[in-house]
Amino acid sequence: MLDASDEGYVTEDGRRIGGVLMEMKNITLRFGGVKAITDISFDIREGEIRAIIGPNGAGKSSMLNVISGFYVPQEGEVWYKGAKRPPMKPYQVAQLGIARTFQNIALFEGMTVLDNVMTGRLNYMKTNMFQQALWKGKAEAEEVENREFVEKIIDFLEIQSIRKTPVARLPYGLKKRVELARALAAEPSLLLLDEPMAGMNVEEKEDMSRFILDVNDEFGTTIALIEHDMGVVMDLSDRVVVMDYGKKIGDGTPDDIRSNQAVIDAYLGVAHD
Amino acid sequence: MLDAAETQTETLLEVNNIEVIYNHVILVLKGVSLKVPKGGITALLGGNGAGKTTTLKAVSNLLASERGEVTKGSILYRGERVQDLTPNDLVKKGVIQVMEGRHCFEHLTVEENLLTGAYTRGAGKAEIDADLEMVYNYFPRLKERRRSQAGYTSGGEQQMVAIGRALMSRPETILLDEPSMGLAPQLVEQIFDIVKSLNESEGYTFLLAEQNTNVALRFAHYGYILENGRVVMDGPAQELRENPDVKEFYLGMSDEGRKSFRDVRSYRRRKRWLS
Amino acid sequence: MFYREAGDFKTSYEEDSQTFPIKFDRYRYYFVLAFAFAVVPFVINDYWVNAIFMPFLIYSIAAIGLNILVGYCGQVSLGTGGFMAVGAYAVYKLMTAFPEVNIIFHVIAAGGITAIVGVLFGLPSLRIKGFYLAVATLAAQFFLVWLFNRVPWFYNHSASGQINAPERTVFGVEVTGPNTEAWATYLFCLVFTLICAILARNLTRGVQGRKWMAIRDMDIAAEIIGVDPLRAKLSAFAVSSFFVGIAGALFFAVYLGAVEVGEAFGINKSFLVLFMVIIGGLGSIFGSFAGAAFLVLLPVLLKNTLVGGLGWPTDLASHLEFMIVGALIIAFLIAEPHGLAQLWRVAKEKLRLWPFPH
Amino acid sequence: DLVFPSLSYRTGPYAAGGIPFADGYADYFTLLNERDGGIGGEKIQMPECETAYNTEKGVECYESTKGMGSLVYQPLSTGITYQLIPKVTADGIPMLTSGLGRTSAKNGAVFPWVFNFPANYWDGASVAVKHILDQEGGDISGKKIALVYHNSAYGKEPIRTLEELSKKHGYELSLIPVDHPGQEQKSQWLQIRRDRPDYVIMYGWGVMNQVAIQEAVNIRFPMDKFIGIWWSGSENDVKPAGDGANGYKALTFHNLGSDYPLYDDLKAHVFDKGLAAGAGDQHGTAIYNRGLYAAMLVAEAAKTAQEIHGTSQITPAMMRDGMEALEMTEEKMTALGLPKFGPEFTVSCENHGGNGFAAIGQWDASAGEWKLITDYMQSDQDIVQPLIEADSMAYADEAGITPACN
Amino acid sequence: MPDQLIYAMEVFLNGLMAGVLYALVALGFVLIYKASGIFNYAQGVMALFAALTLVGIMEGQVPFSHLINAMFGTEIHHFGWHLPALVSILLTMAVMVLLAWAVNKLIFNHLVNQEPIILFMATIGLAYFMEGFGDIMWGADIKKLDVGLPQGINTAIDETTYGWFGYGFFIDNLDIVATVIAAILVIALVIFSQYTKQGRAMRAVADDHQAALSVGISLNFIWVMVWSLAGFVALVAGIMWGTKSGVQFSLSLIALKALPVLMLGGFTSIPGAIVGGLLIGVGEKLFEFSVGPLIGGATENWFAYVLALLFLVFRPQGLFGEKIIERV
Ligand SMILES: Nc1ncnc2c1ncn2[C@@H]1O[C@H](COP(=O)(O)OP(=O)(O)OP(=O)(O)O)[C@@H](O)[C@H]1O
Ligand SMILES: Nc1ncnc2c1ncn2[C@@H]1O[C@H](COP(=O)(O)OP(=O)(O)OP(=O)(O)O)[C@@H](O)[C@H]1O
Ligand SMILES: [Mg+2]
Ligand SMILES: [Mg+2]
Repeated sequence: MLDASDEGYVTEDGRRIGGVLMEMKNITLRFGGVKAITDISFDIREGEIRAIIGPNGAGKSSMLNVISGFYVPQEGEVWYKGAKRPPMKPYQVAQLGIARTFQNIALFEGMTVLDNVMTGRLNYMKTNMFQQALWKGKAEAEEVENREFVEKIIDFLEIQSIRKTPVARLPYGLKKRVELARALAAEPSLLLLDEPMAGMNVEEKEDMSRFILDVNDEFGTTIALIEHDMGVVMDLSDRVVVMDYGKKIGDGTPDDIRSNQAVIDAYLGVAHD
Repeated sequence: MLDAAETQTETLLEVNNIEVIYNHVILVLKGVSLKVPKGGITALLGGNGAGKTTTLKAVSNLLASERGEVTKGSILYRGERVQDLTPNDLVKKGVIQVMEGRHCFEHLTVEENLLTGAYTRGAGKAEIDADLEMVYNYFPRLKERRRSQAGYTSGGEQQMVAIGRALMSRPETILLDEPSMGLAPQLVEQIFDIVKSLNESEGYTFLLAEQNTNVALRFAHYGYILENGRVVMDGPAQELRENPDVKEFYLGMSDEGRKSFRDVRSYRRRKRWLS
Repeated sequence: MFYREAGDFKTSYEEDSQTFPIKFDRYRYYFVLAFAFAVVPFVINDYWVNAIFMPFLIYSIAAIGLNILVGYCGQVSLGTGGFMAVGAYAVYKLMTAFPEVNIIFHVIAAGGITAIVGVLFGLPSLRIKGFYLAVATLAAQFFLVWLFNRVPWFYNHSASGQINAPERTVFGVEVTGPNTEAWATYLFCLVFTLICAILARNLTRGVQGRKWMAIRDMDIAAEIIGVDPLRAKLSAFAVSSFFVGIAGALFFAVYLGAVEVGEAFGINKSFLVLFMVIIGGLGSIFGSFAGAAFLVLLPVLLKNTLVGGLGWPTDLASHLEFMIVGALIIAFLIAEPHGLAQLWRVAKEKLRLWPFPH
Repeated sequence: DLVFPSLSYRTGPYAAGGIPFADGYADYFTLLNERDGGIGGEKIQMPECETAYNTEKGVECYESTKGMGSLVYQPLSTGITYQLIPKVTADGIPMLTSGLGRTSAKNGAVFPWVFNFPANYWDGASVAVKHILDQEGGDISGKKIALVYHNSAYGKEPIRTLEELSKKHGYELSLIPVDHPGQEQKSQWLQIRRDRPDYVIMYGWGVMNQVAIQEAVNIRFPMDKFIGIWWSGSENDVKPAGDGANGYKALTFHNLGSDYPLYDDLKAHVFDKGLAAGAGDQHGTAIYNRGLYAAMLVAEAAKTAQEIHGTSQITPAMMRDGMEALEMTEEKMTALGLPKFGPEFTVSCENHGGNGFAAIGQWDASAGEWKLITDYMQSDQDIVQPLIEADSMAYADEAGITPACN
Repeated sequence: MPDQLIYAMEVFLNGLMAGVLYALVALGFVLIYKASGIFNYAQGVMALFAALTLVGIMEGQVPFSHLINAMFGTEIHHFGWHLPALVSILLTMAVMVLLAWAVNKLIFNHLVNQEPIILFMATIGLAYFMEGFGDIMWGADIKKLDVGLPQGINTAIDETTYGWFGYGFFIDNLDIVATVIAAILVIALVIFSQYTKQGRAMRAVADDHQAALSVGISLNFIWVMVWSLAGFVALVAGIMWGTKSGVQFSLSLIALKALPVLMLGGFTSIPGAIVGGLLIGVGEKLFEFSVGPLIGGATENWFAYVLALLFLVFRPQGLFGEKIIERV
């Protein structure tokens, strides 16, 4: 186990991980009779890439939903930036600087890629409706300013050529990338990724990995990710939480997890190389 | 298991040089041909947007509902032209598709979802119950969730429902579109094991579109690689696995074995056979 | 290749986000404007104004308003007739209460009042979605009509329960009342329509429009990325009702001149405007115009050909008109579910590629 | 040529009323053309325009026909009438709204271009009450009268009059509105069943009429105490209720049935030549007769105009003069082949609405026909006239009109 | 018992009956919505069309006679026969099946997989078309419809209640018949949709057109079946309402009475249509009875909607409607 002291730790490849950014304390979530999450606690540290893994239906996505405020757990507390987060609506959570992508792509199908990514900047655009209606002046200036930022993200994720394409027409992999772009546009301090690499081939996974690492590196964004590709998880993440049937069955560095018998039984099947 | 030599057996499904256009303007498939031998597992590989799903939908005649159409070429099943059939005729002929992205009936329970799979069968209740039991055997998780609405099940559970539903129709040929997407590793293995065992014991034929090239090539007999709406390479799975390009771009292996995803940060432009 | 956008590069983001990024389109737009302002007023007569232009312009405003709600924000509303009635009665009360104030302000204020009413009836949209919401908005429709019919204060206690537009002028030219000139009412409506269209365009191209569209496309995801659904929906209701209210005010004051609420603003009106929006194209300002033109012009055209041209009995003709309109709606939907605007877009795309098929 | 456009509605929710009227209106003019070669030697043109009872279409129809030199409009819709009042006033084309439209337009000093002879809604209400008075031997104090009305401007017309009359005669009035279209009237008729009013007066239109009569039959309300306005008195309204509707009464300002010499002419010159308007299956019905009657009034006014101005080629303004000088006498009607077809009346600038005579018709279910059971009675002018005065003056104020008769 | 209470009871009972009649119309909506996610605006017009056809067949009207006469100057109107009600109903049913088939062949087959609002719009087009078509085919005049259903006050109930309260309740015989028919219909339809293979397929289609196709469900077959069923329901509703008010254009407006019922009961629930109908019927009648006189009456039109709306705020999918699944 790592020494998870308040000051953080240093990873194998020499990155400094900071203090606790978000902490889940004894979260329990039920849907009628179904217990999706049972008494789970873990933390996410600043600058860290934190993976959540587990069999299907283990409650991983539900956990992300709890973090982003979409599900309200019956029990437990969410601590963010050192304070207990009061009950809030998802959009308020987003305003705290938490952005995410979705397991089943949730892009706005009726808009172009550019507009989709621009929605990521919503919380930075403050003109009111009257200024909007007049357009010239404040609204336009703000639009241009944010557009510049978005263009940077678009460059970064190499989706320049599809800027004006309606997202409905894009193949799956590109959609995932656009979704990431939208999340990044919000300049989040915590980025939640739900299976960002599902449905991709190795090469695309490599691209995606590169983006994730770069985001983490360049912007210092903290990332929590769910992924089923063990290769990716083990290579990218600093620490891993393992869930099974709503319970936490492991938490630690990839190496710890690899050799954790409970995890092997419940999830990996065979010891992963 | 069939090996390369035996694929000379009867060709069940034959796609000849088809072109597909969406919305009258977007040309997606630019001449795709492939053959699916009876009793074999044929893999269709390729990156995002290569046209795998489109090819499968062209075969199962689901394109019309997406405003797409096959404008050229022909599709033969057992030597018979099937382009003009309705999807349900095709299911009656024994071809069923498991669609990409699950597509469960959200408001139906898991069990009802499975039962819709048996829609085209005239089988009696006992027989269908037996098949239901078989599916539950394959996917015990579904048995636990049988009474809940499919819309509320997790991604992986939905994938199981979709596959189970297809099995319920007792097909001859299954078109599987990305069965491994979003599944936990053991489940992926398990699903491919199921594919294999169905193939071997029941003689089901599979045409399988997959991103997870690694697994796909392990289980398939023959593979086609699609890029940008064209078949750029095909061959017995064994050979494809050995091919250095495939190794690098689809299996993520370099000469030193598996690369770490951390090491890809240095820029690297991909090589394309065609674009 | 008839239609080219190649070579039309943008060097700044302002240029890139303008309404008609393609030069050809921009010129066509200026041309249409110039024609509408400088030529039409001199050649039209009563018939053209009262039977075609005025309904077209006014319905365009209503359609733009409804399009914001349905097409951009995804909240289907069948209360348009009721909201138009609010605009009409508001402008009537204002006109009679403050005769010295210019009617332009009355019309705008009527829009404002309608916006407030719209927000009230939009409140349930936070919980109620889809067709449930559509049907729920009928409550507004029926309640408002009942209210205006019921409470004599709204129609200044007139014996008949009808409201009549008194005479009002703009720059000394009469725009309401019996003695108006065709060109004056036409220009009056045209200016309102144009301004409304520009405002709507501005609102929909920026951050506000994106919020609405996000809610429309996937409300949950929108909320999770930071859109406050209540505010987004209510603002759509407000803006939409504002336009609809203006349309209602003009409809009563300038176009019909006398109105009975149940007849002029009944449920049929709600459906009519919704048809315009869907046929024209959801989420398209241009579509609102196209839809309004389609449903205003088509019946007149059909009637004139069938009765005037072919000499059919009027009842056969109007039954046939129903059939043709219905069949055309279906045919358009099958050809292009996303409305006339999209049909136009696809046609352009094809033109651009012409003569190559793809 | 003389142009008399017909803004008709043969479709939509009120088609059942619109069709017979339009047929009658057209057939009468066709007869004049065929038999007499028009009016005063001028052929009649009758462009028909479908309004579907919709005000906007009405406006479109008005605009599209007014350029043809139309002499008079007859829209058969209160909504369209209100629309057209300012327009005809500005354009100088007369409009006739017999038994409908804006009641206070009777005051020609305020509404120079609008005519509503021979009777209006307020006359109707008054005559109904008069009939009730007759039935009750002249004393109805303490009796209960319920008004079932179409919840629209039209339906609300009689309320003021009935209220005034109740003050005078001491009956108790209860108001029972029915919303458009009026397919469900359970609550209204349960209320009537509970309250047991002595009489029910109905101002209905469209499907509301049939349902009301059916419900009245269902609750066994005595049919002879149920009186409809003329728009609630067609065959269509009573037939669906079958025998139960026997004895139902309705007001009318013209006679019923087809037992007139004119019908022989119609048969000879129009029906048998295959020139009948519409499907030709409405002849002799109450509303068809109303169409005939309206056309007859228009034609007589045109003749009067031709006489006044000494020209057969009259303009709308001359037509107006003709209407304002119109005099309907029994001789005239007999000469036209329509003896006793309508009340006698004269029009003047102060009085654009005739003398407010109406009669009561009664439905005979076994014979399947309407029969007039009273003579034409005049409405209570003491009550109606001041109301008209007040309302028209209010309009004049609002619209800035100085009432004047030259 | 105080009079007011007795009256209220009568109003209550009549509200129930009226509710059943609304529910009959609502059922047609539910069927089609359930099987295709189509909000069928044309349901009211279908009821009108069914009733027109029924009368036309019964009375031996020549279809399109007006058109034929106008074109060829002929004078044909009637075949001169008079068919028994039952035969005519069966023939009308056949026409409705034909209509269902045509509607699918010509419209909805081309709109598979489109958004609900587009489908909704298509049904509006259909409504326009059928309105004109029905009028041209059978004429726009009012027709009396009598298939031999009893009508008028039920004397047995009147007398019994008179014996109890000294005030006889008014219950319309027609309403009693409607209630019986509606009950049978609802039970049959519930069994059909929940427990049969076709019913399950129907619900599957509603969820996902493409997936339904992929498992071999023939959209065409399901839709023709469902539209036929809806046509049948429309015919029943048309008979009931037509008997009440004659067959004419306004019959199509009964759809407006069915909408709040749908909201309240849930668009997808067959029993919901009945329960919703009863609630709306009772609610609006009682409101009109108690509050109506205070605020000027004629409240029924909006009250039904407002009641449904208030209700929805607490249960957005209606009483029995399928919960709107919200997941990410
Ligand atoms: N309905 C549609 N309309 C327009 N274009 C489409 C449509 N469906 C797919 N396409 C386009 O067709 C191309 C091929 O898509 P397809 O879904 O067949 O790819 P795929 O190989 O299955 O990719 P993936 O691995 O991402 O599923 C893509 O570029 C996509 O944008
Ligand atoms: N809104 C809901 N209502 C009812 N049950 C739910 C709901 N959301 C999730 N569940 C249930 O909770 C369990 C956990 O679901 P979750 O989506 O979190 O799984 P997961 O770990 O993300 O699985 P996968 O890897 O397959 O995506 C599942 O059994 C699911 O059916
Ligand atoms: Mg998940
Ligand atoms: Mg695919």
